[in-house]
Amino acid sequence: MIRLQAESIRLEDLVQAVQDDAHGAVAIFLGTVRDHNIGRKVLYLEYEAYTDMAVREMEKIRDLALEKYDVGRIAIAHRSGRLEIGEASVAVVAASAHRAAAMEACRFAIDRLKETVPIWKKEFFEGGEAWIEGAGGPMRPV
Amino acid sequence: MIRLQAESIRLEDLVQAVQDDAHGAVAIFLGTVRDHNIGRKVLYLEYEAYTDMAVREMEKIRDLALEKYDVGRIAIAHRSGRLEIGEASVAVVAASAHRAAAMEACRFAIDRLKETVPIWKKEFFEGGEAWIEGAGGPMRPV
Amino acid sequence: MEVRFRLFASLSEKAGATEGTVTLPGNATVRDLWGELVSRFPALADTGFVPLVACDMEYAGWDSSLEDVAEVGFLPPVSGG
Amino acid sequence: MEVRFRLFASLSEKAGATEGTVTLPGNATVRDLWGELVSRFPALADTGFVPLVACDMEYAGWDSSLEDVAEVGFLPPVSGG
Repeated sequence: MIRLQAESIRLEDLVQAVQDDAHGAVAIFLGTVRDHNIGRKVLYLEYEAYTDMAVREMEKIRDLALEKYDVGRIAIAHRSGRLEIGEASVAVVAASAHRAAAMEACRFAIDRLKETVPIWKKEFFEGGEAWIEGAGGPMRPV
Repeated sequence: MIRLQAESIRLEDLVQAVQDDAHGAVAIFLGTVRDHNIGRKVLYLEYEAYTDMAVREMEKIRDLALEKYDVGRIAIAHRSGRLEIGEASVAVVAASAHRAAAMEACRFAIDRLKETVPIWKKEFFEGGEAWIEGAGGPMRPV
Repeated sequence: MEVRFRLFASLSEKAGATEGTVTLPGNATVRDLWGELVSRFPALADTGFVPLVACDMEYAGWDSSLEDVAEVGFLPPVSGG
Repeated sequence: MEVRFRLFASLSEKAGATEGTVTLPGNATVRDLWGELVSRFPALADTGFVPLVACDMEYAGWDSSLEDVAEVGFLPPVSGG
């Protein structure tokens, strides 16, 4: 299950989507909106996405993780639009027969998501607003 | 939050217990009962614990993880009694400001739990039943 | 040939546009398209970073040919998650 | 001195007991307590593994003194999770 969604992320739905009786180890990463960043008090965030490409990139990450790690299923959900403090912006869930693979696949997927998936965060903080620009990772041309 | 409980593990409660606005990265490991093990069809499990010591050992793991990793809070829940296929037997949840620490703390805690917490699993499979005895880990005297 | 462009996040704010089309010679590259966009939206001359490029939603380089490419996206370094 | 013992999982099944008390000389060790338990519950002579030991709910060694110890647990290799 790959989702770029305006609605709240429901963790139970994602766990349901990946878990089955043969894959008992489930690793989850959940990113939620923090109330501070580089010393500023954050009020809320807005996420913009290159929608179709973002979904394709998330599908690629899932497929690559399934290839690299001995996992059964992977689900990735990312929010779009406005998010309040404490809300989940992203969730990655990986299920496998043994725990190491699930945890490694989960980590791989969230690390890669932050490098390749075309989504941008705008931070609205006390006294202003700013687009957050990532490091860009290995894909960034020089 | 450390719990050895006869009731179902509710993931949302654990996430609620560790997450706060300053610790936006939440790593979760969930172990659920698989329907097979070493080639046998598993029907259900029963967990026995040295209750008070198990809680103490889980508290130690939490404290050690808080010391070793830059995490805000950690919650651990383990079931006791009879578990059906698909039910969660264990959940470890770690929250931190940045994702690497949460994921590393989560992994540390589940790995250590499986080595040190005095809980035993009895497997009821087609045609018999058997106590599962762990590798014992580094604590095992020789 | 005619190519559709997409701008995102700070790039679309700077340009005051999210998308449009540009007509270019047949042997044009992504770099030529960008040059055209900088003429059209002078604020893009100073982005503060080298944009990422996607041709038909696949990451591509600045010297990629635009032949058979319908849409080119210019992306700030991503910050999802 | 009197020490309480606890047996778990396959050990309690073998012994047919989960707990009890044993009276031992003042300088006794965990090993002495185990020897006493094997006499009382001969099935414990063959456990298939070396039990883990906990003195007052802290992991301890087989040569640990039982002085000031109220409870000793003998544990199969754990299999929680």
